[in-house]
Amino acid sequence: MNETLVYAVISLSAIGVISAIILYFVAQKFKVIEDPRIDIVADLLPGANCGGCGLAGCRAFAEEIVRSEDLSKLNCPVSSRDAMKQIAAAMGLEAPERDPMIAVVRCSGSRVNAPQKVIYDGALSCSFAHALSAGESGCPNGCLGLGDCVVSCKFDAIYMDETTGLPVVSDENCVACGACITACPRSIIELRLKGKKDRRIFVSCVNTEKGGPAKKNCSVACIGCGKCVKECPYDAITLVNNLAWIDFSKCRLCRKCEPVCPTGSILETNFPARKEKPGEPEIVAEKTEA
Amino acid sequence: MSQLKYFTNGLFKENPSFVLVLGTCPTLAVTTAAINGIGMGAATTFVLVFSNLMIAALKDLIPNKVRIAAFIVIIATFVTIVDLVMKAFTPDLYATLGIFIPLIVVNCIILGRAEAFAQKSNVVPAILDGLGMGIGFTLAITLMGSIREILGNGSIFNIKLVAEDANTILIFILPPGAFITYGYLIAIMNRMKKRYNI
Amino acid sequence: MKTFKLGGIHPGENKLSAGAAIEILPLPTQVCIPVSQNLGAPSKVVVEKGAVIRTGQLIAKGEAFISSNVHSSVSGKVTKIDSVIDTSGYKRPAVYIDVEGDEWEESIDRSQDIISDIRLSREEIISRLNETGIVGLGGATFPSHVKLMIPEGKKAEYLLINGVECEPYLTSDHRLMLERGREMMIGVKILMKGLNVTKAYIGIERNKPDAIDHLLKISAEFPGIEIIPLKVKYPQGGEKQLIKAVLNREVPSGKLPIEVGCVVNNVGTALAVYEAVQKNKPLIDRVVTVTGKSLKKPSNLLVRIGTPVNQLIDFAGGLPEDTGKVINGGPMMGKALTSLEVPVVKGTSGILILPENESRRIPVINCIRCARCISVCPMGLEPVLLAQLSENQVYEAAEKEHILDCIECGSCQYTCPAGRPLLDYLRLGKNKVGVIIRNRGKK
Amino acid sequence: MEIIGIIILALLVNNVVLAQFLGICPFLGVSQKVSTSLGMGAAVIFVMALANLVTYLIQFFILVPLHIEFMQTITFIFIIAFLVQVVEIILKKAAPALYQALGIYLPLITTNCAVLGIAILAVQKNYSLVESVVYASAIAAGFTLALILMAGIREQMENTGYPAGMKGFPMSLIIAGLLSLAFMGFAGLV
Amino acid sequence: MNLLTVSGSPHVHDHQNVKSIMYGVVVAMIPAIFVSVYFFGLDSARVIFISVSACLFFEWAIQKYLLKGALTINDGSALVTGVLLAFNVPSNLPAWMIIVGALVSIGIAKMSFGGLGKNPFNPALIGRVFLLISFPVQMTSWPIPKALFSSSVTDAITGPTTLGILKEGLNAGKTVQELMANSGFPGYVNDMVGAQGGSLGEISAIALLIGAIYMLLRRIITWHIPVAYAGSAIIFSGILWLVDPTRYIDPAMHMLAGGMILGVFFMATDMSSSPMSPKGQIVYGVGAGLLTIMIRVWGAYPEGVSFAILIMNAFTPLINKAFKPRRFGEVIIKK
Amino acid sequence: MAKLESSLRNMILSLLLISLVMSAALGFVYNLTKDPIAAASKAKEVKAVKEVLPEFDNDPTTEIKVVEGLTFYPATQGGKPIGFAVKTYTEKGYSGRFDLMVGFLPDGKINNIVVLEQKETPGLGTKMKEPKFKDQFNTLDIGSLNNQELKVKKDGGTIDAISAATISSRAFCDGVQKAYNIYMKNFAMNIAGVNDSTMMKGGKQ
Ligand SMILES: Cc1cc2nc3c(=O)[nH]c(=O)nc-3n(C[C@H](O)[C@H](O)[C@H](O)COP(=O)(O)O)c2cc1C
Ligand SMILES: Cc1cc2nc3c(=O)[nH]c(=O)nc-3n(C[C@H](O)[C@H](O)[C@H](O)COP(=O)(O)O)c2cc1C
Ligand SMILES: Cc1cc2nc3c(=O)[nH]c(=O)nc-3n(C[C@H](O)[C@H](O)[C@H](O)COP(=O)(O)O)c2cc1C
Ligand SMILES: Cc1cc2nc3c(=O)[nH]c(=O)nc-3n(C[C@H](O)[C@H](O)[C@H](O)CO)c2cc1C
Ligand code: SF4
Ligand code: SF4
Ligand code: SF4
Ligand code: SF4
Ligand code: FES
Repeated sequence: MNETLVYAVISLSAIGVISAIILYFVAQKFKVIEDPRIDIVADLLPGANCGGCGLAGCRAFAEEIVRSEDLSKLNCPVSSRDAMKQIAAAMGLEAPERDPMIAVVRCSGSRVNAPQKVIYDGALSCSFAHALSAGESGCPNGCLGLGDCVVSCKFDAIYMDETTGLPVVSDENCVACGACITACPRSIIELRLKGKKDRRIFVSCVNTEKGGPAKKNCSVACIGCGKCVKECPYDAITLVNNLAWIDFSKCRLCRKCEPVCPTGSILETNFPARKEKPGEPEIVAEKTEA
Repeated sequence: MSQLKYFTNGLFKENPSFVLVLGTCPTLAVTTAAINGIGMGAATTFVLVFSNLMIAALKDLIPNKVRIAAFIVIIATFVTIVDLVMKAFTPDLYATLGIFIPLIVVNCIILGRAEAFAQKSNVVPAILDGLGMGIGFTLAITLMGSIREILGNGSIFNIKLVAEDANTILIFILPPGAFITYGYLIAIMNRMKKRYNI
Repeated sequence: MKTFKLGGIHPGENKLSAGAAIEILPLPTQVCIPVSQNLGAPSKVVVEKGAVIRTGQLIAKGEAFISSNVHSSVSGKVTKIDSVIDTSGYKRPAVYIDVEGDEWEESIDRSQDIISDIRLSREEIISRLNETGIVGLGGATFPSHVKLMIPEGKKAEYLLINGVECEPYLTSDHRLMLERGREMMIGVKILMKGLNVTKAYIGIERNKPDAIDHLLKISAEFPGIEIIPLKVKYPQGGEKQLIKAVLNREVPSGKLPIEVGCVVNNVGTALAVYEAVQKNKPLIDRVVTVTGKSLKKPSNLLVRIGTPVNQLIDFAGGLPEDTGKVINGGPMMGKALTSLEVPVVKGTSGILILPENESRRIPVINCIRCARCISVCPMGLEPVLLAQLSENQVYEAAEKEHILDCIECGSCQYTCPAGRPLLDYLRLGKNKVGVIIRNRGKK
Repeated sequence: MEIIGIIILALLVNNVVLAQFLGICPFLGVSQKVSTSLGMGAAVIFVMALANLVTYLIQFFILVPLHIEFMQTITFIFIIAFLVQVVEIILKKAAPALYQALGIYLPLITTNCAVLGIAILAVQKNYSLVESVVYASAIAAGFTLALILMAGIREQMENTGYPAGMKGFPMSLIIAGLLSLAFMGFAGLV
Repeated sequence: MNLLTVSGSPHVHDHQNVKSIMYGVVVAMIPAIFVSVYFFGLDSARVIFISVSACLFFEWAIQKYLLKGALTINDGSALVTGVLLAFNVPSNLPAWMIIVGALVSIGIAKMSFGGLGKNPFNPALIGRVFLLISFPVQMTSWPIPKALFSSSVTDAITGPTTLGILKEGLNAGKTVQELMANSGFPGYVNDMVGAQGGSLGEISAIALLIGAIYMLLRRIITWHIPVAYAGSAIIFSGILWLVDPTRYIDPAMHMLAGGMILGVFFMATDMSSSPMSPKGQIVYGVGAGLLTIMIRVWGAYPEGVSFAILIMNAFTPLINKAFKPRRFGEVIIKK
Repeated sequence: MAKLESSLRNMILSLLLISLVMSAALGFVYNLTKDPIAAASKAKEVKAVKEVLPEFDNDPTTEIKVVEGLTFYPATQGGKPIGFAVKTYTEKGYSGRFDLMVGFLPDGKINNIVVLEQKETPGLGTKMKEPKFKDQFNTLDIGSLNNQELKVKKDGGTIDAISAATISSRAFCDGVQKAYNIYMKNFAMNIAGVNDSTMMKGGKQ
């Protein structure tokens, strides 16, 4: 044993012990009580800070969960169900069951279906074009195609289809945060049940004009004729303001309504191909969801 | 082998320099020449492996509140050992790496790995992780060093590639060159990652 | 020469119709009168389909505090009560009337005599303006009687009459001052009485020397009214800029002119006030400039409210071949029309037809941070920053940078060498910030 | 005069971040917003000055007399970590407002290699106690300066937009490179 | 009838656009180009040509292959950068170094940030400083221009710049007066017309001033930055000069020698990298003026303009944040 | 095994234990490396001395004399002094201080120089290590220069400065000059080959 060794051991141990003691007492004296579960929950959240939950970021969401001890009113749309279950477990609570949803674009007014009426020459923003009421097609409700929804999506789940000029939602990426719905000035996007194997049926139109003017602007507009309403065996379809809407909680994907629509404004996704009935125009081909 | 992925993880997918962007100071500071990269990398790898090992082994003996303090003592010990050994046996290399050897202590990679990995796992994965991270770091800074040495000094591993008095782009071995090289390297890595979907 | 200091631009004036005397447009066969023509709450329709009505008869009643009456501009039969896409671009409820003859309400004095003594009291003036549906004709169509009701605790010191007409191309105010100056001056007197002030200034830019001379000449008859020639600079017609130019007073950010003791009215409004008070005539027609470089006959027309725009254009020589854009209003602040069927409303000061080659904006490229937009902004804002914030949807930050101060004059976008759609984004941002503030109020 | 020289040298000529490559991680990490970078800067100035004071005393009253200079690294880092933690705990309780503003950056400082690096360098440079503390404060101020400049530029880039491929670290590093290039102009001032 | 176009107001536009502004700057630089060709011969034309073509090429290539955005090389900004880069190097710089400089200017300083208007630093100056630090020998050996009115170009001989002579001499303990009395010293008149060693665009104060006046008249630049910059430099150097005229150069010489005029009117006014509000521009100008003199007097380099401008570029976003334009109605007027 | 909880006792014990073990390990390694470190630094010195002087057979590091802050290493061959190596420094470098080892022959002429510690800019100031620059000094007799002063050509001297690194070159001259001055003053060199022993004793410690 030589001197240096002894000094080294003593001094470091002394520093270690003294610091540990000071630290302990300081920690005792200056203790701030903060629920440790906040950190646990925050760790489990995705940290995207997207605001989809309606709160100011993930940390706020964690604090809210811990404060309210109630998960039923709080929901992070981004977290997987597993993550929510984990959070619930950490909190000792039940996670509310929730069927997965997805954003759906309810407009098929591509250039072909809804011909150009005026030239728009302004900021590339749907909100602005909407404020000018200047959809190039003339449909006062239709998609403006300037992509506010695309910009708003934090998950790269919407992109513009170059040929149709309409936004397309990706089945894989969309987490149903609803940002695009808020972004769209024309309320075209709707959250609907994701559906088994991503199968969905919906009216791809939001035009509330009467049949005549609607049809004048766009060949695939819903004209409010009500044929689908009559056809639906489950009363899932309602007609309000000349516009049909399929209630996804009632719809059983029987596919009866789609063929009767005279304008082809009902859209099906990811179903196996129907047997082709001769003579029926293939309108859906214009827009197929990815 | 599943254990192997702890090792390969650090090489590319979670490369500490290019992907995690930790330990940036030595990455920028010592990479004026390729050889420094290897020296610094070796030293860091040594510390990483042994501190990961120690921490994984002792993790249950350390109360949470003094966790960081304990980690730091452990890391600092190995760093000092490296410091002393290099001083004794590779004095020339030691002279060039200078202050950055003691600073391995605060190299974010090491404490980061201690916190994020070693603390939660067993000894073998911890060693493999340390080794992978260390080698990943070594590769990265050697690459940086090579680029900067070639552009700035016209040589690699001290072998002159251009005529003795040819003009080289000096700035690459000066601080701005370090930042710029590093910036574009990360950009290229990101692009490659995207392209090849790694 | 008086003018405002901060910012401003001088676009090509192009006052093509400055020499064209006001002509009366023949009655159309059908009019469509939107019933919500003023800033504020919409009015309630009081006639029914099939009703036969007279010119000047009330067809919609303003019920809220800030709203105003609408009168029929023609006589004939109400054919339907539906909606119309008006100049604002939105669908609005409207009354369609098929014109039959031109039978006026008897209470209206249709003689040409100029009546100069003001018999009504202040209160009577205010209720008369309310009854006759007078709104500001300078653009904002704010109900005029509301302007005369000074809020508690405030006091008006001066009336400012806006004869600036700083928008290029437009000449309706110019012609009006020149041809109906005397009546207009009486209108000013009435407004002064309504406001209980003794001093009024009429600000006119120097590019209307004949109007200035004319008014100077007759102003001797109207003590208390002073004519102020102003340097030509856009947007001097903005009320805050006008007050600054004439009185060197600055309306504080977010406040109204009354804060500095001023009320601003347009010359056309003054004339309408004269007609309403002295002749009991509701606001059923107005002077509209129809102009454009390729137009055969740029004109100033006295038009009944509700006349479709294409009739005005036909009268002025028909729609030119090379038309690319038709604007309701001037080139700086007007709105591009999507259809030529829209009716003339109380706020329509001009119809401008731009040829194809002038109707497109210059290509948009990156902002070069040249700060021209900043230097021309009459409100001292940073349009480039505000537009970026709005484009990036950080509206809270935009609010902190005072986006709501923007008067939408368009100077910034006019001057931007990179062709950035600054005002588009500013409008969007203002809109969103407005919503945010309203929601905040709710909470 | 000597002191002024030390300050200029530490602040501008040999800026920690831009010329000496210390504290790069927080420099890249906490420079997104000017407001946060100010908070971080203030915290770093405080901790660095305090740390240098303590490490100076340890060096010359414990390590040197006992001839255990080789323990420098381990004792210094230990002391720094300890100090940071104590400051954090105390601030949280005693001045919650200040904690909200600065406290969140404190844990980041432990792994800021500038703190340890400067403590070691100050000892190497044979500064007196006062000089050492001044030196550390000036270095920390230099750190703050670089941080704020960086944050200003990054904030602007956020507004104007930039190529997607440069997002994040590449952008920050290029800006740092150009800043460092500009700072070379201070060469030789002292 | 054509389809009607709709857009928000305004519907008319000023006649100036980015292209006309940029070409305006090029026009303003023509006198200086002539002077440099006169004094340095075809060498300087060679440098300008290489620099401009390299800048245009890199701008094009990066936009086409890396950014994959719209091609905007004909907006003139790369042309301006090219000429200004050439203006900032000696006329005998090897071609490959000029190309490296152009790559740095356009590739690193401009396109990395997204191109026109997004660069926080002045691209030409980044290029120049990069070269200066990388190739100190080549970047600091300036061909001596031929004497005024003589016909031959003495391109082989290199020598120091006016500021170089002064700095070197002062460091060696000589006084300003001794140095200025020396026969090799260019003097005020030569500095004015351009018969001095230096980078090829900076030598003639008169030619640059003509261009500056053109830019001011066409409103390509405003007076704020130049006046603040030159003013603060004159005042600061004037104070030093009054304190000790033997050790400090007089303000007139500071203005005429080196890149002061070029920097003040052409480089500090670069829009992308300078503050936007008039107040901010004045702060920026004053800062640059002080830094220039500080670096010239106490720094390692004889010339401080480039560094001073780059350093102030770094402060620009902060200045923009701190010095907002005066808003209308900001001061609540109590009547 | 569960993690120990954070009680005072556990905290202290755990930290104490770790500190103890670690410092002991450190002390151990320190003891192991102490001698090699000393040897390494001595080897470096000896190597430098060897490089700057002709062959010698004594161990100059044991006979060092420190005068005015410079370290002098006397070298002898068979007892006969063959020169001094001087460890000198300058503060005037581009990045501050750097150290040189200068070998003087008994007659005051320079035999050779090596650069020890330096922080000059790579590629610029570091060129002083290259023979092209430093060999200019070999066999140079400062005493025969103008004012016995070593200067770069720019300052009216004889040394070709490294291009773009005049500052480093000047500093280099400064370091050598300092060594020369102190050497001449204190070791009263007999230039014409006077008695060796006086020379050896000359140093005033
Ligand atoms: C940018 C701008 C320009 C304006 N230009 C004019 C104008 O030239 N003439 C005018 O009478 N009103 C103009 N106005 C409207 C005035 O600000 C103000 O609203 C009007 O003069 C009030 O009078 P009124 O209520 O009688 O319409 C302008 C407004 C803005 C924002
Ligand atoms: C070498 C050179 C090339 C030019 N090329 C163009 C060009 O391609 N397009 C252009 O608009 N102006 C170009 N100009 C500038 C114009 O001649 C004119 O000066 C500039 O457009 C300013 O005009 P304005 O004030 O009418 O806008 C060039 C000028 C020079 C010196
Ligand atoms: C980054 C940088 C590093 C430099 N390093 C050195 C150096 O190590 N030694 C030196 O003498 N000059 C160095 N200089 C150059 C000096 O600032 C100065 O310009 C030069 O010494 C003047 O000498 P000259 O007359 O030989 O050109 C450096 C310059 C820069 C920009
Ligand atoms: C007045 C003025 C000065 C300019 N100065 C420079 C300059 O110094 N350096 C440069 O690279 N570009 C300059 N430019 C061109 C342009 O602004 C530059 O390429 C942008 O910085 C690129 O985004 C200037 C342009 C103008 C209008
Ligand atoms: S598509 Fe819409 S709902 Fe889906 S993730 Fe994107 S923004 Fe959210
Ligand atoms: S769906 Fe709505 S937000 Fe998306 S492009 Fe169409 S109009 Fe715009
Ligand atoms: S539109 Fe608004 S921001 Fe633009 S100049 Fe006018 S007031 Fe300023
Ligand atoms: S005028 Fe246009 S280019 Fe200039 S700063 Fe404003 S937005 Fe940018
Ligand atoms: S390595 Fe220096 S701060 Fe991370």
